[in-house]
Amino acid sequence: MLALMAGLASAATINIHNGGDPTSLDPHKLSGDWENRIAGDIFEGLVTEDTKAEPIPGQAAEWTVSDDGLVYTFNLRDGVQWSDGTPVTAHDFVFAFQRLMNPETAAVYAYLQYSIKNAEAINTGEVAGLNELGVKAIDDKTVEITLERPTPYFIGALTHYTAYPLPKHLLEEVGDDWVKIDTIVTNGPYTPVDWVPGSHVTTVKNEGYYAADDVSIDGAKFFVLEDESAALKRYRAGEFDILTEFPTDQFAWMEENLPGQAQVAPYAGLYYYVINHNKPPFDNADVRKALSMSINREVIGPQILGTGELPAYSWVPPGMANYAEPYTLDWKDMPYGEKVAEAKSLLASAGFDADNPLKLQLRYNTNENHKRIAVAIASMWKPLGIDVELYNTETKVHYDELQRGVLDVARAGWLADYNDADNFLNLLKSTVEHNYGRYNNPEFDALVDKANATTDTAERAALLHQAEKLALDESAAIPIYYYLARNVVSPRVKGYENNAFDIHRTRWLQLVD
Amino acid sequence: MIFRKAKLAILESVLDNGADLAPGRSLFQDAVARLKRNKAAVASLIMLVLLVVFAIAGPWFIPHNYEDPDWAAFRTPPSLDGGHWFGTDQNGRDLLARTLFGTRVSLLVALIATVVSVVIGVSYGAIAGYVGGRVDQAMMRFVDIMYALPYILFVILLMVIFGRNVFLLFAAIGALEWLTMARIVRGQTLSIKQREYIEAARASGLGTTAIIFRHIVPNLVGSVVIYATLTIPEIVVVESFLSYLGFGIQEPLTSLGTLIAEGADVLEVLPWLLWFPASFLVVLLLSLLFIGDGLRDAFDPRDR
Amino acid sequence: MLNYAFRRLLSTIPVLWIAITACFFVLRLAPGGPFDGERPLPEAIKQNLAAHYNLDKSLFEQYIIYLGNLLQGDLGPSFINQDFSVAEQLLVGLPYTLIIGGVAFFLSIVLGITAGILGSVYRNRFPDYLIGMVVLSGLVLPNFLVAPVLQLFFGLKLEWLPVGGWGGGAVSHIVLPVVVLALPHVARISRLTRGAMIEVMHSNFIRTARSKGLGSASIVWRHALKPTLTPVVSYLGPAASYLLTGSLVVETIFGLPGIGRYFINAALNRDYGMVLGTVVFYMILIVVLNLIVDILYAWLDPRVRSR
Amino acid sequence: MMQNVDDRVLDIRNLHVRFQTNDGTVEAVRGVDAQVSAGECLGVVGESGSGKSQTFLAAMGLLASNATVTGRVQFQGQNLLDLSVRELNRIRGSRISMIFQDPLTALTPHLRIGAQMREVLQTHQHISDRDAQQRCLQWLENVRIPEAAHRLKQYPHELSGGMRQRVMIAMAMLCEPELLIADEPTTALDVTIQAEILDLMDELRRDHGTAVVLITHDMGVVARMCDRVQVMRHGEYVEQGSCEEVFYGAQHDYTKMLLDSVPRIYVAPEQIVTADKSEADEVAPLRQGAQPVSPASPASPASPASPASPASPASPASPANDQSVSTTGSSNPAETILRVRDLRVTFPVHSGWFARKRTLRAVDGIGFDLAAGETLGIVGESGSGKSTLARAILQLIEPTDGQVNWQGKELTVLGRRELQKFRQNAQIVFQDPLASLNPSMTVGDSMAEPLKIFEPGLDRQARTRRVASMMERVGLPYTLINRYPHELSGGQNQRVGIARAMMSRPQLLICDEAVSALDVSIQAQILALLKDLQQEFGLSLIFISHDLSVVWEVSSRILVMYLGSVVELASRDDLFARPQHPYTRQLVSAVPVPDPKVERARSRIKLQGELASPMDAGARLRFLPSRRAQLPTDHVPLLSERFPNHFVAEHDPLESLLQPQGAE
Repeated sequence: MLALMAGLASAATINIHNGGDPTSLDPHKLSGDWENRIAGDIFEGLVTEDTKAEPIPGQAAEWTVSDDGLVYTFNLRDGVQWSDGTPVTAHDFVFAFQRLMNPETAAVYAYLQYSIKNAEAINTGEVAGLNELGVKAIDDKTVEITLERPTPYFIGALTHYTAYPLPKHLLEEVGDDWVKIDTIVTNGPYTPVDWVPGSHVTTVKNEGYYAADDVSIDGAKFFVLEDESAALKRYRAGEFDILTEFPTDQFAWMEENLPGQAQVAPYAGLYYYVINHNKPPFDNADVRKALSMSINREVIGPQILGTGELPAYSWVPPGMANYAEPYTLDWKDMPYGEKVAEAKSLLASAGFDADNPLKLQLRYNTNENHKRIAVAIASMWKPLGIDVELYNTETKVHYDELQRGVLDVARAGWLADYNDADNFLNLLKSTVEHNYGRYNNPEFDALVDKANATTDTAERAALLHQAEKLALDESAAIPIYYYLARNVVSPRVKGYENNAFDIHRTRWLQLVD
Repeated sequence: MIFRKAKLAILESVLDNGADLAPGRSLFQDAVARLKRNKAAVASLIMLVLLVVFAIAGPWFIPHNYEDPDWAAFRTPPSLDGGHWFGTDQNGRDLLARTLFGTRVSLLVALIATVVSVVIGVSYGAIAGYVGGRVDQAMMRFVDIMYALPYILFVILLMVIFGRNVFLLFAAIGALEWLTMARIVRGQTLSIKQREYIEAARASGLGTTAIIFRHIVPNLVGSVVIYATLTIPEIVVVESFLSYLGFGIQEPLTSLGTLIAEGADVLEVLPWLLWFPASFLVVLLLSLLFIGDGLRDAFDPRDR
Repeated sequence: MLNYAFRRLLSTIPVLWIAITACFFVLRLAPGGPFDGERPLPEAIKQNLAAHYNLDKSLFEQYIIYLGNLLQGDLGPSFINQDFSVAEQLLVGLPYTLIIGGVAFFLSIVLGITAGILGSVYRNRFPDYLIGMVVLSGLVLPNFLVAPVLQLFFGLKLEWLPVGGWGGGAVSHIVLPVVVLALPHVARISRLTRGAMIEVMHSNFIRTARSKGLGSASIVWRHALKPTLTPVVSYLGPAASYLLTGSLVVETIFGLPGIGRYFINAALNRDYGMVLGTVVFYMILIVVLNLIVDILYAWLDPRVRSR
Repeated sequence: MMQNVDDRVLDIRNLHVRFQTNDGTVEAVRGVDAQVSAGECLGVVGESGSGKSQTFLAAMGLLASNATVTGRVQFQGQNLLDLSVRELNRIRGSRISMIFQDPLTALTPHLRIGAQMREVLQTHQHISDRDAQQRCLQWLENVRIPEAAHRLKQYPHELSGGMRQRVMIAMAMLCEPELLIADEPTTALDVTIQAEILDLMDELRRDHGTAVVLITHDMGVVARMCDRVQVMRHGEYVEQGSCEEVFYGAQHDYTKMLLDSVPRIYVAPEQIVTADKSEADEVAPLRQGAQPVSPASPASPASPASPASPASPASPASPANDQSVSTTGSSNPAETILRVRDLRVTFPVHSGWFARKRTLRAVDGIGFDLAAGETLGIVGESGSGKSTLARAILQLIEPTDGQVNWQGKELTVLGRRELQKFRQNAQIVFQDPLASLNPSMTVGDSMAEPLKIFEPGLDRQARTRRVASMMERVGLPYTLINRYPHELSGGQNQRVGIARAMMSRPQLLICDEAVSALDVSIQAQILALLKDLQQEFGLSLIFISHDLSVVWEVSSRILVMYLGSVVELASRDDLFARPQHPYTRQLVSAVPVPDPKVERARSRIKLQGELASPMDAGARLRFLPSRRAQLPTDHVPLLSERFPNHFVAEHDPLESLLQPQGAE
């Protein structure tokens, strides 16, 4: 009897290794993909993701877009409700967006929805009235969102947790405490029931969810475990069903011993090095090009990491929506020996040789893979007569210093927030904080701005492509490889599909024995 | 007068006059001689010396250095013909070279941190012990306070805050260990201070500084040496603990702790990355422990 | 005794204060802030956050606010686990840390003392050497090496024990973490015990006991054990401290919640409130433990009692 | 005295004890035979390292594990060496028991006295808790421990040294063993307590017919207690026989030397100068036993004879005292080199952080004069403040109050430089010869150190020459110059200590228990050396010891200390011929004399109670109970000159002190 119950329980609950501890269950306080895994299971926006992470109707049954692409009108599904039985209304969405933009909320990711009218102004305090925000409730079932400018990826952005509704009735009653595990109500397929910081978050199926009948798994447990080798051991012991990350060294071993379980899929993300454009000699394009050319990208994925990440010679990863093939560096296919030779001559022309070596500090944040890549690249640069000092700091320090411009060459990475090339090209705009290298080319900025103001998708893509070429030819930064999503999925789990955003909502999965 | 000279002469015969003018052996030399008779300690000492010589001189005799990759050999298992006797790591670097280098760094960390702890501990303890009174009470109260702090947390904080500075690492670990050293030295100083030869020195008009340096410090050597040898393994372990947390030595330098922490992650797939550095660490620590034990027995020859 | 305990606790208040002050300011000296991350925040949002957490005030004001709150027993908010205050989070982690640490502590003492006594009784004979080897391995193998090896062996090869996790506190889940945590302390305590016991067995009162015709069991238990324990007890304070900090590694590798992990994550994430909270918590714990050690001393040695 | 073989309790034949040490095999006992019969007391005498303790520890199976024992130890038909530990345990503690030298360390510190005693009974006899308790109580009363029932609940550290040794004896006697082995049972005790313990043991032997083996280095103790004596040296017996045979007809040179070396107090009848007849009878205790009567003590403290008597004998207010001191030792006042007046040293004693501070008055108003070339002996039991006095005189401890005047200069106000000059003139020799030398310096360096300070002009060679000549002078072979202290014997080290003190050619040498740690033969040599040096250099000596006979040996005048103050000060012969103060008389009567006939004929003055703690202010009035009610508790009994140059502190008559005092 007991064994039977245990069997039932385990069959119905999926154990997911989720890496870090979530900051909060409040969608306005999140910033990481591990938090998204939980938030996306317990909340649902107007739009949600399917198994391929493509946007599909969520709480909204359908929507219309005005011809100028500025006004979106959403009609809520019938019967959508919070887990306490209260119906989800348009006012919950208005409330949520207003709270998101309210400076007092200090929402970390508010800027993702800056395409909404007055959003940025309200969030930065330029406009005081929250009602000025371009999100309105026409009636209980209709939400109208007005944008600043046409945004081709806006529907995609609405899948993001910043666009989730909040239970207005609850927040007005208990304020910020609404998110405590005993109080919280959610509108997603699941609802959280237990949270032990440093251990796990447990969710159970939300029976009031409109598609509850199609949800197969009864609950999920998201485990906190930073140590990936330990996580893999627990997976092998059957304690986890899904690993959301694995040690790259074990890939070959898993291919052999756990065939088909280790999933490696292209991910809309770029691993790159930034170079300080404000500091000589790195302001010299030849020096930057030499650094970029002499990196043997083909070695890194298969050899250094062991998971076969593809070398990156473009700034925008392949396969982004609203974009054609990204621009590829023209020297991509040159034999490595020639690349090195040219890099040497470029350096020589910039005045560096064996007697006058180029000295640089290569910064990376503490992580086994970052370290290995930095070590490998340093030894690739060494034959050029470059004297590399490896400098590793923990993540907080790394990004703090990068933002303050304290760097020669430094590791960075970007995972797409939404499916659009703009999300990557934006990184090199002179006005953006995360342009760590301070690449500053007005022509580039103008091209990107112009593209974003264009409603025609093809024309926009062409403009963005132009901008990408411009930046890459100037070696604005050094793309190294495209990220791969690395997951390990037990054969027990069905319905799991790899996708470019590495989003796998539990509602689509099934567990079999 | 009961005693007459004649009787004295008889008594003198009882005195053992057999000693020659050869230089005598101090307690320290005696202890060393006793140590030499301790087989485990001698074997450990030989082991340690071999390890040190190997770590220092070894890199000249192996074909690879610790930082340059062999682009043709990533993650190769140990083999005699490939030239990578201990295999290579994920960056294609020779593990033998890295292990030797790591041993060097670990020993260096241990040495410097020990010196830091000895210098602080001995001066602090000797001053507190000899000056005594309120000064002693205040100084020891401070040590008690420091003891009550979860000190390793502060070291971690320091490492977090000031980054991976090797010298800070040395100083922080040394500062971690000086408390016990200070306590031991103070205890010894208190007991030495009670000794009559200190009073004799004072009765001879010797000044405080001279007493501390001529009469107290030389007699602390035994306990300091013993405790220092026992400190070294502890420091190597602390260093590897910090390495595990990611606060160790900066790449491409390495230490045994760093190598083991990295190797432990891949112990199934690239086992040599763990077992070679781990064996070095075990041999190193065991030797140090046995030497420490031997020294303790040698200086304190009560039958243990 | 109560009076003594009270005075003792009272005298740690300045210590706590100094440590908190030092931590508070040193933490703020650290580069990086709680809201730096892979994705940089726009300046406006950073300002919103700073205002939200009083971080826009002067450092000294923040310090006064913190101390004020602390005096009222409020450890403040955590920046990283925002749904829990620092105090709430510590309370969540406390049972785990205490259970793992406490069991390990108990195990170290029992096993360590037993091994030490056996070692001294069978001195320089086979059992002594066997114990010595096991004990030495505990001393020289770092716990981040022992833990994965044990996981692999007992969890995956033999499938006797779960590899990690809390499992609702089931004994099988606790075994490996406790063993890993306890191993070095078993080693140290057994070495201390063995040495102390050998020394005590050479003392005059043991000779007296033998001359009275007592059997060896009676001599060891009645006469030798308590004096032997004195040096062991003096190690318990540091041991507790090491156990708490060692729990960090064990908690990370076995995926257990607990204060050690909170601390390191908080330190890395610049979660100022959480770091300070952990430090305060640890110090109070260690102060209390040291007090217990002092009381144990008095129990062991009547001479201390009458002083 | 023939022994009947059947009476033999213990019969040791050809016993060998060898120790395996790191430095090779050491043979501690080389073929020893010994027999003890019921009711007999066998004395085993020898100096340290002679193997006397090892012999009997081996018999009891109590040696360390690195010892090998061969031979035969026959105890009532069984060879103890053949027995298993289990079998041996049935005998140990029940049929043979043992008491040890240091009663503090020999009792388990964390067990109550009662528990330690009961376990003996419970191990050997199946006996109920109640009966065991009863027996323990009975035995504590048998060894005359006051408040026995309370003692059972106390821990060893809460008892005084004498009390602890009584407990040891009671514990050893619990099962009424056939044989009691006492290993230096009184060495760690003061002489007055030693006397009581010895009496007690003697009594027990007679009452219970227990055979006793008394291991000791003290010939006086042997003379007092033993029927037969075995003299041991280097692990062998050099001589054995009845007590009388050994003492009066020693054959072996070593025995003779041993007996010769023992300092003995000898007071010739003609030296006994008496003020009146009754005194004369009373003060010849060594000859004919003390008659504890002092009916009309002329300067009885109770009498108003010295109403204004100052606190110290030499306070300026008392010209009589000044005169008396300066005329002592047939020297004129000009020759007085050291003048001590009303010297006090107190220590604050903290017990706990907030507890009230108490004051320990270690030296409490002492005054005396010392003439050039004179030897002043200072006697007192442990805790009487002798050593503190020595250090205060040398300014090694800052006196709390009073004056120390060196050749007209007030030391307490001297600056560093002048103090340095004084230090050159006044040196000290310590008790523990090994501890008084820096173990990390060669003895040559230790001896040269004072030269470096006082004669910085000397070069290395000159220093070495001076050291060499001093070594020769103190009887050290020059070859030892590069040796370290631990390589030398105790006697040699003490010679080094003396040489070092003599390097600066001092005028005053203070010997603080300088021979107490040495074997009796070495002790004699060192005493002879000191006397030689004194003659040669015209030294003044202050000779401090707890051992009355040693002080008698070297001193011309003797000062008796009790709890930091002087109870009696007189010339040596005067003091021994007519001791006045009850404490002095007790002390004198308690000293064992190495002569069996004399020793056994003596009777002793036994005062109630033991030496009290210097912390206890009221203890100073122990000899003045009649006035305890009137006087302030910190009153220091006043000195008065009862005979010319013979000062005595006020006290009650001895007879009244001998009355049992209920409450104590």
